[in-house]
Amino acid sequence: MSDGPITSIGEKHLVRPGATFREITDSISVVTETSAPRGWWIAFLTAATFLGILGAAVGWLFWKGVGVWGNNSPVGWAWDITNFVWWVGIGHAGTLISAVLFLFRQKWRTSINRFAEAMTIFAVICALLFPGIHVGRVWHAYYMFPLPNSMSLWPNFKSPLLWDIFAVGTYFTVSLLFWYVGLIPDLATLRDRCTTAAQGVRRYVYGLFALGWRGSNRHWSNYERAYMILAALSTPLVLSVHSVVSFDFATSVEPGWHTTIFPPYFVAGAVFSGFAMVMSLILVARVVYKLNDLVTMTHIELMNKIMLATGSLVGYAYAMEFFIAWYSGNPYERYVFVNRALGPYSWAYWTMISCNVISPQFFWFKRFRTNIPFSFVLSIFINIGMWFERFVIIVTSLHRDFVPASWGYFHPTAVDIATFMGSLGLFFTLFLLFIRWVPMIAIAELKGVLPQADPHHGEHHGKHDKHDKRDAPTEGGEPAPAATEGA
Amino acid sequence: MSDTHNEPQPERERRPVLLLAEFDSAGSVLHAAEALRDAGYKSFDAHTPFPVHGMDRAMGMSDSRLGWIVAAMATAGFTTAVALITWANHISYPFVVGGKPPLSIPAYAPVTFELTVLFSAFGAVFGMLGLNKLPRHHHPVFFSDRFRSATDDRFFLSVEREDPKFDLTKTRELLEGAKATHVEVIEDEVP
Amino acid sequence: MQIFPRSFNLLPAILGLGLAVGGGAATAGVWYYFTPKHTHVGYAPRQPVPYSHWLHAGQLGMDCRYCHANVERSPEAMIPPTQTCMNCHAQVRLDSGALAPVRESWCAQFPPAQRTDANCPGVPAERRARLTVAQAAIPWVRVHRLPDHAYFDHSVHVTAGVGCVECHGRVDRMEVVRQEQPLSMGWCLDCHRDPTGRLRPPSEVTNMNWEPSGPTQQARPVRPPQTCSGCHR
Amino acid sequence: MSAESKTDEGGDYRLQGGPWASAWKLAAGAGVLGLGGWAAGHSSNPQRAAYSYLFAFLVFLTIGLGSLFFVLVQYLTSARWSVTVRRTAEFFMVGLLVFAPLFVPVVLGMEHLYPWTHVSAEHGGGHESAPHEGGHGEHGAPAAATEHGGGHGAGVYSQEDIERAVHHELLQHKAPYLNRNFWFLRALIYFAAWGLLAWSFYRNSTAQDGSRAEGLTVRSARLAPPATFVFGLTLTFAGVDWIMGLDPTWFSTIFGVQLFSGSVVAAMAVLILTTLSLRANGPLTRAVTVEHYHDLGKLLFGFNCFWAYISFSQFFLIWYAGIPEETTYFHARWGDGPWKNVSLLICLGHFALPFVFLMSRNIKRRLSLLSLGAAGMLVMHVVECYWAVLPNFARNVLELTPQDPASLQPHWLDLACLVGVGGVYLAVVFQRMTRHPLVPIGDPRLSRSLRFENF
Repeated sequence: MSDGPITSIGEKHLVRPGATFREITDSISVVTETSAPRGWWIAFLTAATFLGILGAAVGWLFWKGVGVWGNNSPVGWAWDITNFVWWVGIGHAGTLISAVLFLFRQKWRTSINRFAEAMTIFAVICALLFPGIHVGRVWHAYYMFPLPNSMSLWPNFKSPLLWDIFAVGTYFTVSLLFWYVGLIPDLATLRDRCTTAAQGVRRYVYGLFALGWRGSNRHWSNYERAYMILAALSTPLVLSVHSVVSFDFATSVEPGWHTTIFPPYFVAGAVFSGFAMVMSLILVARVVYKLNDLVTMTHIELMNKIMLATGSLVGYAYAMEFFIAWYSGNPYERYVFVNRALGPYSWAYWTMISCNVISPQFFWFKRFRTNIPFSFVLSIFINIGMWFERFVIIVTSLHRDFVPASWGYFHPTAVDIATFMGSLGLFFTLFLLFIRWVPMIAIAELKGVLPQADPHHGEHHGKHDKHDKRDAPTEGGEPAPAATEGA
Repeated sequence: MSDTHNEPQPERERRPVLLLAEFDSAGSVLHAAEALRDAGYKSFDAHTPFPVHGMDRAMGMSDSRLGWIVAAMATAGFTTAVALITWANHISYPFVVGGKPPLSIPAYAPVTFELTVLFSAFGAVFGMLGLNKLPRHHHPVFFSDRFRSATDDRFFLSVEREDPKFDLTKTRELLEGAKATHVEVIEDEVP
Repeated sequence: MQIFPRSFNLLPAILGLGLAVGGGAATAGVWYYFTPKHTHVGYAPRQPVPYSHWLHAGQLGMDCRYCHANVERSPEAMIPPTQTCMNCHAQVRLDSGALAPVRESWCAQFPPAQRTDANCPGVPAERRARLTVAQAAIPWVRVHRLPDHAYFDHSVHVTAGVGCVECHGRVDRMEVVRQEQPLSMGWCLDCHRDPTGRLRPPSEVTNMNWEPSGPTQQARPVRPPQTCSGCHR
Repeated sequence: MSAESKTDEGGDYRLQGGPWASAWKLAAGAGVLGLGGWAAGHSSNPQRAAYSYLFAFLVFLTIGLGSLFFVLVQYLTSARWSVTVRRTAEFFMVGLLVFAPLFVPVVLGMEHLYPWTHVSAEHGGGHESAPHEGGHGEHGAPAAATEHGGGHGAGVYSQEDIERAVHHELLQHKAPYLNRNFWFLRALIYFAAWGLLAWSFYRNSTAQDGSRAEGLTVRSARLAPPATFVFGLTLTFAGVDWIMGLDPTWFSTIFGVQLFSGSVVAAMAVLILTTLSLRANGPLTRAVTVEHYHDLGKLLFGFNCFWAYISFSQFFLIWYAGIPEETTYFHARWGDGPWKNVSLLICLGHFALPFVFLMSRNIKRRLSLLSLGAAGMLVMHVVECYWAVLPNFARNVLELTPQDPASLQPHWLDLACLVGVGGVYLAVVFQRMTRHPLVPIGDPRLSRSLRFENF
C-alpha cells in the first residue's frame, strides 16, 4: 500500500526514515517523565505571573464594575469583544488541523494535531472568559443559558449573542471531547510505561484517565468510527462558530459591520490566526524539546502555505468589502471604509493590512517558507495583525456613529491592557501544563503513519493484484498508512 | 464483580481465562488473526498500539454500529433545539425583538445546528465508550506483565475461555504456528 | 500489570448514578433556594414601632388609604408621616411605651425652644431636650422592595383595579407585616399576561374581603405591558 | 518510482468507438439547433432571448469553472486518490475556451440585461443618455424616465419619481465601474485568464501522457497557487459584472463566493455522472472505482454543504438586517409570488434532500444511488441559475412586482438556449475526449490512485 514519497515531484518524508515504534513512544513520552527543563520553568513562572495579573484585573472589574474599562459611548464594545473574537479565532486552527485535514487525509497533521487541539481548548477557555466578564457582573452570567427561572424569562433566541453562547459552548465541549478521545490510547501508553513503585501516582492518574484502554481491535473499530464522526462534526462546527461570531456584527445595520461576506471571511481569518499561533508555539517547543524528527521542515512549510492561502482569503475579503462599499453607493458605508484607511485609526488599519495581507505574501517563496526564524517572526506579526483586524472592525465602526455629535476616540485603560495580557498568561499557563504532563504529539496516530504500520509492509511490494477486490467495500476503520504528505 | 479486593480470598479458584500471544509486527498479528478466524474462533481480540489496517476483516468483525447511535442523537439534538426555541420564544414568552416575529424560522438555524452537533458528539463519544464497555479499569489481560508493550511496539492476540473452540493446547499450538513470539496463559478468579 | 482492583469496574455506574443524583439535587436546590420564593417570602422585619396592621386595618377597619394616602396618585404608596399617627395618638394611648418613638419623632421636629407640652404630648421633659432633628424620622424598615431596575407604579395598578391584597396579602390579619408574594419577575408576568381574574372595581381596591360576584367590572380596558420597557425603563 | 508507475498504467484508457466516441457530433448538432432557436428568439423577442441565454450561459460556464477549480485543488494538495478522475475534469475545464465566442449573444442582449447601460457616465445630474442602438422605447428600464414625472399627478413628485431619481444617481455613481468600455475590457480579461489557465493545465497534463515527464506535474503544481488567485478574482468579478449587474442597485460582498460554491457543486455532479457513464461504456471501468466515487460523493456532499452555508449566510444577514436596498434581491425571489415556490424548491432540493440523501456512506458507495444524487444536484444547479437570472427579467423588462403570477413564466427560449450553449460546450468537451486517454497515464501518482482505498 504505502511506498515512499515520490521525491522527484517534491514529496517528502514526514517522519525521519527508519524511525521505529519504540523511538516514537520514547521521544514523546520522555517529556512527561523527566523533570522540566529550566526554560519550561522560566516560561511557566512568567505565564503564571500574567495569570495573577488577570486575576487582579478581573477581580478589580468585579469589584468596581465595567467602568474600569475604556468602553464608553460611542465605543461600547472594545477590547473585551476584540479579545473574545481573537481568542476564538485562534482556536480554529486546532479543529482545522485535527478534523478537516483528517477528513482530507492530510497525514502530515499527525505531528501537530494534538498540539493544535490543546491550543484550541485553551484559546476557547480564554475566549469564554470575556463573555463571562464583559458586563462586569459575573453573577448574572446564568442569564445566558436557557434555564427555567423566577423571571419567567428565556434567552432571546433571535439574538446573535445567544447564538455565540451555544456556538462557542458547543465548540468548547466538542473540542474537549475530540482531544480527550484522541488522548485515550496515549494515556494508556504513559500508564504502561510506569514500572517502578515510585511512579505509583502517575500510574493511577494516567490509568484512571486511560479508562482501561487495552488497544483492543474491537475497541479500535468503534474508536476510529467515533474519531471520524467527531471530525465530520467538527468541520461544519468550526465553520459555524466563527460565522456565528461574525453574526454578532453582521446582523446589525452598523456600517462596516453589516456585510454578507463576514461569515466566511471570519472563518478564513480565524484559521489564519490559529495557524500563526500553532506555528509560534510549535517552533518554540521544537527547539526546547528537540522534536526536529517529528515536526519537520515539511510541516512548517505546509503550515506556511496554509497561512499564505488564508491570508490571501482575508485579503480578498478586505478588498471585496472596500469594493462593495464603493459600489453600493451607500455614503455611510463608503465613509466607514475611507475612515478606516485615512481616519484617526488609520494606524491600526495599516498595521492590520501590513501584518495580515502583505507579510504572508513572503510565503510565496520557498526560501521564506522554510526559514524558521523568519516563520516565527511572521507568525507573531500575523497574530498581532489579526488582533488588530478585530480591533479595526469593532472600534473604527463604532467610533463614528450616525450622529456626529457623539463621535469619539477609544482609549484603553490599564485594566483593559492587564486583562488582555492576563488572558495570554492564562493561555500559556494551561499550555505549559499541557506540554509538561500530556503527550504533546499523538503517539498512536504517528505510529499509524510509519511504513511498518502497514501489515503488508515489505511483503508484496507492488506486485499484488490491485484490481480484483476493487469493488468490494472495505470495512471500517483503518487509515491507509503512508508516511508521506498528501493522499 | 462486587467482591472486596483487598483481602485475599483463597476460596476463590484461579482458572485460565485467556491465552495471550505476542507478535512483533503488524503483519504477523494480522495473519494470526486471519488464522484464528479461519479456524472458527469467535471470542478473540487483537491488541495493537495503533489500529492495524485490515484487522477488522481479518477478525471477521461486522461494521461498527456507532453511526446509528449518532444519528439518533443528532435527531434528538435537532428536536430538542426546535422544541426549546419554539417553547421559549413562541409559546412561553412570545416576544417581538428587532422587528422579528416570535416564530422566525431563519433565526432557529444557529442554535439548532449547534445543539444537533453537540448531541451528536455526545452520541459519538459516549456511544463509543458504551459499545466498547469502557471505562473498564480492571481486565484479565492486565495480569500479564508483557502486555504493557501493547501500547508501545508489540502486538497481541487474546483468545477467551468463552470461545467454544478454546483449548489450552490446541489454541496455543495454533498461535505458535502463526509466528507468535511468546504465548502465555492468563489466570483469573472465576466467580 | 493490574493497576486497579476489580471493583473499579463499577466506576462508570457509580459516576452515572452520582451525576444523576447530585445533578438532580443541585438543580432542585437552586430551583427553590435561589429564588425570591425562598429568599424573600416571609420577610417580616422588626419595626421600630410595633405597629399592628391587624389592629388598625383589621379590627379598627381603617382604610389603607388613610395612611398610604398617595397610592392612587403616585408611583409610591408612601409610608405615612408621623403626622398621620399623631392624628390619633396625640390623644390615644399617650402612656404607651411602644409608641414613644412616634411621640419623640413628632417632638423632634420642633426646635428645642418650641418643645412645649402642646407640641410634645406624652414626651417627658428630660427626653425633649435630648432629641435631635434626626430622630424626627422614624426608621421604618421597608418590607416590599423591588430592584432598582424594575419600575413599579402603585397608582397605575390601583386605578386599574388591582387590589392591595393581590400583592400584599391579608395585611389586615398581620400583627407584623410580612412579604406574602415573591414579587419576582415571573410572578409579575403571571398577572400581566392574564390580569382578568385579579381585577376588581376600583371602589373595592382596598377591601380585603372582596369576593368577585358576577362578571368583573373593570374600570377601564386593561392591557398590561409585557415588553421589556414596560418595567425596565 | 517511475518504473513502478509504468507497470500500473497497463490499460490504454482511450475511447474505442462506442457512443462516447461520437457523442461530440450529437452535442454539436444539438448546439447548432439550440443556437438557431436563440437566433430566432433574438429577432422576435430580444429581451427574453437575452435573459434565457444568460441563464444557459451561466449554467455551463459555472460547470467549466468548477472543473477548473477541481483540477487546481488536485495540484494544490498534491492529491493522489483523484488522479484517475482528474482527466475527465480537465476535459470539462478545457471546454472553458469556447465561452468567449459563446459570450457574443450576451453582448448582443446587454441593453436588455443591464439597466446601467442606459445611464451615461459623462453626464451628471438627471440626464440620461440617448439610447445606443435599436429601439428601447418599450423596455422602460427603471433608470429611464425622470423627466416624465412618472405619469402621476402634475407638479408633485411621486414616490416612484423619487425612487427613480435615486436609482439614477446610484447608477451615475457606479458609472466608473459599470460602463461599456470597462465592462468589455473586464470580460476580455476573464476569458483570457480562464482560457490561459485551462489551456496550461490541460497541455501540461496531456503532454505528460506521452513524455511521462514528472517535471510537468511539478510545473502544474507551481502554477496552481497563483492560478487559484487569478481564478478567485476573475470568477468573483465575472459574477459581479454579469449576474449581480442585472440589478445594479443591489450588492452583496459574498456574491462571488456564492457563485463559486455553486460552481463546484455543479462540477462535482457532472464529474460523477460523466465518469460513471464513461465507466459503463468503456475505458474507465478499472480505473475509477467505488473508492473514488466514495470520495467524489464526499466532495459533492461537502461542497453542497458549503454552498448551503454561503447561500444561507447571504440570505440570513440580509433578512436579519432588513435594509431595503439589500432586501430587494430576496423580495424578487421570495415575496409572496410564484418565485417563492422556486426558492422553497431550492431550499429543499438543493440542500435539505441531498443533505440527508448524500450523508450516508452506503449511498455514496452505491453507484446507482450516487448517480441519482448527482443528477438531482445538477438539476438543482440549473434551477438555481434560473432563479438567479430570470427574476430580473420580470423586474427589468416586464416591470412586474414579484407578487405578479406572470413574473415567473417559463419560455421555450430557456430550453433552446440551454440546449444551444450546452450542446456547443459539450461538443468541445466530448471532442477532446476522443483525442486523449481518459486517464492521465503519465502522472507519477497514477499507480497510487489506482490502488486507492477509502477508510
